[in-house]
Amino acid sequence: MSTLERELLRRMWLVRAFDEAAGRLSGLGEIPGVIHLAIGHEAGIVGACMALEERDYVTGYHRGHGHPLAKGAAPGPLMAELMGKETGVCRGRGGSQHVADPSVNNLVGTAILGAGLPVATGFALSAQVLGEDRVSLVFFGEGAASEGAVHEAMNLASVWRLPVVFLCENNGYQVTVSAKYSISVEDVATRAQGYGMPGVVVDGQDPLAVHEAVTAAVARARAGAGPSLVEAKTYRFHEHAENLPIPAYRPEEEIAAWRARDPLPLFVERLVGAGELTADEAAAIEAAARAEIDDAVAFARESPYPDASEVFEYLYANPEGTRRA
Amino acid sequence: MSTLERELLRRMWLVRAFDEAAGRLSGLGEIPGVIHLAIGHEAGIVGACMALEERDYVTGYHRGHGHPLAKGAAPGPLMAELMGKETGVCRGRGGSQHVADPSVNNLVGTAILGAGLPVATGFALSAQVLGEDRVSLVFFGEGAASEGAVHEAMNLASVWRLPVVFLCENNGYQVTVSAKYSISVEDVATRAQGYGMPGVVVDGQDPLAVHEAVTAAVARARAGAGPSLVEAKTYRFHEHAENLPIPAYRPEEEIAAWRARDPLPLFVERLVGAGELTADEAAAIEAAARAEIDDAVAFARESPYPDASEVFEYLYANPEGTRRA
Amino acid sequence: MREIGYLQAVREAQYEELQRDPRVIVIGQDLRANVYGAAAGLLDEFGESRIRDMPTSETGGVGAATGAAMTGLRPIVDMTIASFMYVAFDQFANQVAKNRYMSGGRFDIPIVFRASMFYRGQTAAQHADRPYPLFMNVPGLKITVPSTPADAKGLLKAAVRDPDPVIQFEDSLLWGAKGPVSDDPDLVVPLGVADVKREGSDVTVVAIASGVRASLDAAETLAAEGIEIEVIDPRSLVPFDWATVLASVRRTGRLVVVDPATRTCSAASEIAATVTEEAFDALKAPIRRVTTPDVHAPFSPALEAGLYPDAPKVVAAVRAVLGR
Amino acid sequence: MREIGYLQAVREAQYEELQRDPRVIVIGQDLRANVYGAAAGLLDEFGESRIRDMPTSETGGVGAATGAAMTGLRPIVDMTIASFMYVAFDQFANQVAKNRYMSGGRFDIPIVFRASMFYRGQTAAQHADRPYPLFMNVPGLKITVPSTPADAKGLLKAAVRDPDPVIQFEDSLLWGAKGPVSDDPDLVVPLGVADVKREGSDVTVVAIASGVRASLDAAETLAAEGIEIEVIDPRSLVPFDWATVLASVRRTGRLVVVDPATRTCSAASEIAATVTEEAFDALKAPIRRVTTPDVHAPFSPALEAGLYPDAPKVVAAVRAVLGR
Ligand SMILES: Cc1ncc(C[n+]2csc(CCOP(=O)(O)OP(=O)(O)O)c2C)c(N)n1
Ligand SMILES: Cc1ncc(C[n+]2csc(CCOP(=O)(O)OP(=O)(O)O)c2C)c(N)n1
Ligand SMILES: [Mg+2]
Ligand SMILES: [Mg+2]
Repeated sequence: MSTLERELLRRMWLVRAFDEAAGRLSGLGEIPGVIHLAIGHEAGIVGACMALEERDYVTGYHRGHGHPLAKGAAPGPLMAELMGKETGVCRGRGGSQHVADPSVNNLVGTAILGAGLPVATGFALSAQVLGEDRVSLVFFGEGAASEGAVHEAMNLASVWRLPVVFLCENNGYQVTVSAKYSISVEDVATRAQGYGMPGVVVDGQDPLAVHEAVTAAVARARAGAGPSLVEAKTYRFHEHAENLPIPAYRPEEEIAAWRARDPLPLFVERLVGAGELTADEAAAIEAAARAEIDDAVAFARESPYPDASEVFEYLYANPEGTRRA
Repeated sequence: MSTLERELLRRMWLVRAFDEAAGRLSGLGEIPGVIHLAIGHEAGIVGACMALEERDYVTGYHRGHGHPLAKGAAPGPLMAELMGKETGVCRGRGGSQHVADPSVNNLVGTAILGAGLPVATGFALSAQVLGEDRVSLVFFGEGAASEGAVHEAMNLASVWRLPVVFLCENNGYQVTVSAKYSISVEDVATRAQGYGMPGVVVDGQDPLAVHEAVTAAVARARAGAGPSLVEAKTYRFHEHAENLPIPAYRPEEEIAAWRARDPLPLFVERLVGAGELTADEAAAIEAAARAEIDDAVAFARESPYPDASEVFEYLYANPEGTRRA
Repeated sequence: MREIGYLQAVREAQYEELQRDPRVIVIGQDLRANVYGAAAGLLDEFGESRIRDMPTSETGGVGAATGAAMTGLRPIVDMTIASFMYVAFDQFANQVAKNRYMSGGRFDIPIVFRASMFYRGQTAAQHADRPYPLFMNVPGLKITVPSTPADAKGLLKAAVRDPDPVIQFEDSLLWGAKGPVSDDPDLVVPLGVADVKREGSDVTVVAIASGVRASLDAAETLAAEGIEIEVIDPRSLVPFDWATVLASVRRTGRLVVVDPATRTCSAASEIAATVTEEAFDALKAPIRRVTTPDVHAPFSPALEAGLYPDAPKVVAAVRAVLGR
Repeated sequence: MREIGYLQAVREAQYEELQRDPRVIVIGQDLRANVYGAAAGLLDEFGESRIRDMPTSETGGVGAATGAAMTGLRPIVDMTIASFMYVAFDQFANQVAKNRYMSGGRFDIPIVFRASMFYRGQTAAQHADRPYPLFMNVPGLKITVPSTPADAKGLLKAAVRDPDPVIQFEDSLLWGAKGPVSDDPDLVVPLGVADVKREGSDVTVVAIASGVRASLDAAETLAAEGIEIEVIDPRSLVPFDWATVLASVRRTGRLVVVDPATRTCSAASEIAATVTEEAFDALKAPIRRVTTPDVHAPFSPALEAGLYPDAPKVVAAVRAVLGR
């Protein structure tokens, strides 16, 4: 098995195991607030991020634990963030909805649909102005595609030929609303034409397909040819958010059909089938990832909470003269 | 000459003469504030509005005197509005940038780029819900096309199959910024594909071409098949706004080439050439339009200003308990 | 009277107004699945034309609802979380609030927006704002902040019948409690009429949204010390019932304002400024504001827990204005 | 010292900061043609990479500039007319103001926004707002309101060097006048330091933007009657120089606040509320606010002319707090 495939599989397991653990901890009340799991989306997230270099930027969205992990973030401080601990990547100020790990150039998470695209376009702008060879990859859902911010960012990136890759994780639903009722075309990628940029649709359950498409988009961006749009068709296996009681809105058969395309067994079977990996090796990769997440949970649990007296910290870099009451 | 052609020509002259008069009055200080003239755009404006029935809605934008006129508004109260008179269509509260004449189902004008599209989409929504056979036509510039509101309105209209016609007056400039720097495609109409609606480009100097394209879009809307986008390529012959000193930014040859395509002489020559109209008849139509505008100016001049004590009127329909100081 | 919950009361208001007037429609998110709790059964009863899930296009949706309100409908728009209103802020400030004025009153805009303020639940900075002060600074909007199920229902019904745009801010800290709510479909709570939730002669406490509960709790503690506070819930912030507040302050000579929004340029600031202007001579002590300090909602419960106005803070402020 | 105009002073600030620091860039509209008056020559001098006309995509542009500020640049964004900021309000309130806090301070956001307030010129409702109070209610932003060319230059330079987001609101009523402006490229006017524009002992007048000019004119009229007002220009609204204002009120015992924004939840309200809280014992009379009433800018000059604070209104308010 190539190094790429092994690493894709390893990170996919990390993302899966992290979100499974987060789901459990949320159910136990150890993670407060609302969390959105990316279980089912792993191939797209990891396939895309693995097409980046360390120096490149990645920006996630509310279903956002996987994006930093796929970019290489350590799971401990991410899990600590979800628990609201001082050792968290955002020192407990952000939480699941705003989780981001600047140590892997994943600067900020946004829970406002579409709002991350302009900001991520700005990362590419600074790269262009400063003459740095960096690409900015930004994820968003097909629901978010209806936001004006998405249009503006895509147009701006195109007009300025900025090195951006727009990656749509199209899981067919905006909470309970089918994409049929939220966008008027089958593929979000169709819209790329309106900005004069390439738009491709890929199987979001196939990490290699996503990796290949994003690699091409990244190459284009690095060459100074501007942005691209890649749409990964995928599905979320959990509910929109954990512990959110919602009456059924997705057809049973649809769920079953997608579950049969769980990206993890799919990729394992493909690699084992092609003789690139033994079942034992696959199991070892999974076990190692799960162990790493167990350690992350332990780290997060042991970590202290922020001190309530520091609630004003980080609002301003220079708070001189500002109110603190 | 057909009734249609005569009426197209008549309204085009009204729009032209109105804006020429407005320009003069602005220079004299009789019209306060900032005004934007549509001189050069008349064929698109009139061609589009003449494809509507009286009951249909039309919504303009900052370059907006022509839209109500083309829909059949009386010029007097429009001119009075530009002068800030109580007899104005908006009782002097709106002025040039927000001019609109509800008596011809032209409800409101907006000076915020793109912001009229969602509102106009709402006119179509009420028609749909109330089962009224009304279409909503909304104009916008190619500069405004970069606003998120435009994207959201087009998507919403498409998803809900609302009877809307989006009409882009592409004059190639957003104030001084060439469309090359504001949108990343040659034709705004390309974007229609991203909403699964028809998008066509027409010669904005040819009233019959615009009329034909909009008639098709209106028919589609009436049939319940949803929105369309029509893009009229045009040019403004004046500066962005009157009395705004701006260094040259448009190539001389470009200006000359477009001036050679002034929609009024173009249409007159065509009709005269085809034997549908004599030069005398054409001159009479122009003269009548100019006389009507002269009367409008006289009406506006003679009209009283609003009473300063009524500055709070019309803020609320029911002002009970609200502050008036 | 039967007791029902806050969101159930909102649902009832929507249901009754939909039934009363065919021009009423509801636009929102996940209405079919009733994810936000106030839409149960509406779709089945009133159909897809009148009950609409919208794409996540707040600017498009607010604008479209506004256009519809200008041409014969009376939309109720569920913005869900108040922090999402920013996305459509131009439509609120430049269209909803201005269109009637700019047209010289050629049409009305009978539209209602509902927005929930979802704080103290570790939703973190982008979901937890209480932004009504921003909207108060924009002329042309009306604003309600119901603190009980009965007010939530009655104010919403009044808002639907009002000819002007009304934004109802619904405080999620109040969703849990039940209260008596009339099932008379004709009963409305008029805008601009404050409710004296508790009478008292020592200190006037004007309290907004969840601040009402905190103040009523504080009143119990204070009563045990022999201090009687008068708790006034303005219920609508625009229009505002200045007469009731000023009359109370003229009696007590002391004012505390309890407001869960951030402090600077808050409703509390406006109330303090106006009372200082209008009833200065009656004031025996400085007015105190109990607000959220100027900071975003932090995620960690360790940081968020103590941030908002609560009963102990009201008690302390009341004692302070009494010089105790 | 040489005298230059307000926009020329702003241009100088931009020019000097662009020259000083290669990370500074300018994003705006019609910069090449200098339509808005503060960009003359910048493009020729600093090139297309650093001086950028943007599509009319305020959300996209504000967001992109913010992202750039998070990763090494120091953008100055010309929003042109302040009323257009609403279009990008989510980026301001949910991203610009919150990103640093939500990240636990992992990066700074050194960015400056300039916005002109273009009122009393018959631009009508959608171009004439003075919306700084809205932004004051959002924690995480800093706000300047220069009233002279020197302050416009000095505050803008301080803003560019500040590690936090700063919005500079530029009042078009002040563009016409010239004033002395230093050409020392190192001179900045620090945020949070008020300027006493005129000393006086009878009444403290805190005045914002064009309110400063109105107050200084009023001071002349009043001086002729033997009334000496102290005119304080806070210059920045966040941070705010409370110490200077409170010290003055403690001396004069009387306060008038002059603020061209609409009244409810205005900066004037905040100043009145805070002074009532902090200096109540010193107050000898009710605080008066001279603001624009809660209404949009009407188009007609007949309606707009008398709407905003002006010298006669300041004179009347000062007389009122003196009981004359
Ligand atoms: C501006 C805005 N509007 C609404 C919401 C509420 N919301 C949170 S997630 C979500 C659905 C998003 O769907 P999609 O973009 O497809 O992402 P997915 O959750 O499917 O991954 C909604 C409506 C929000 N966070 N921001
Ligand atoms: C949201 C917003 N941003 C900026 C402006 C300032 N502005 C007024 S007209 C204009 C150019 C518009 O160009 P276009 O849409 O092509 O219309 P045109 O003037 O060419 O007819 C600009 C930038 C505005 N009115 N609204
Ligand atoms: Mg989705
Ligand atoms: Mg144009």
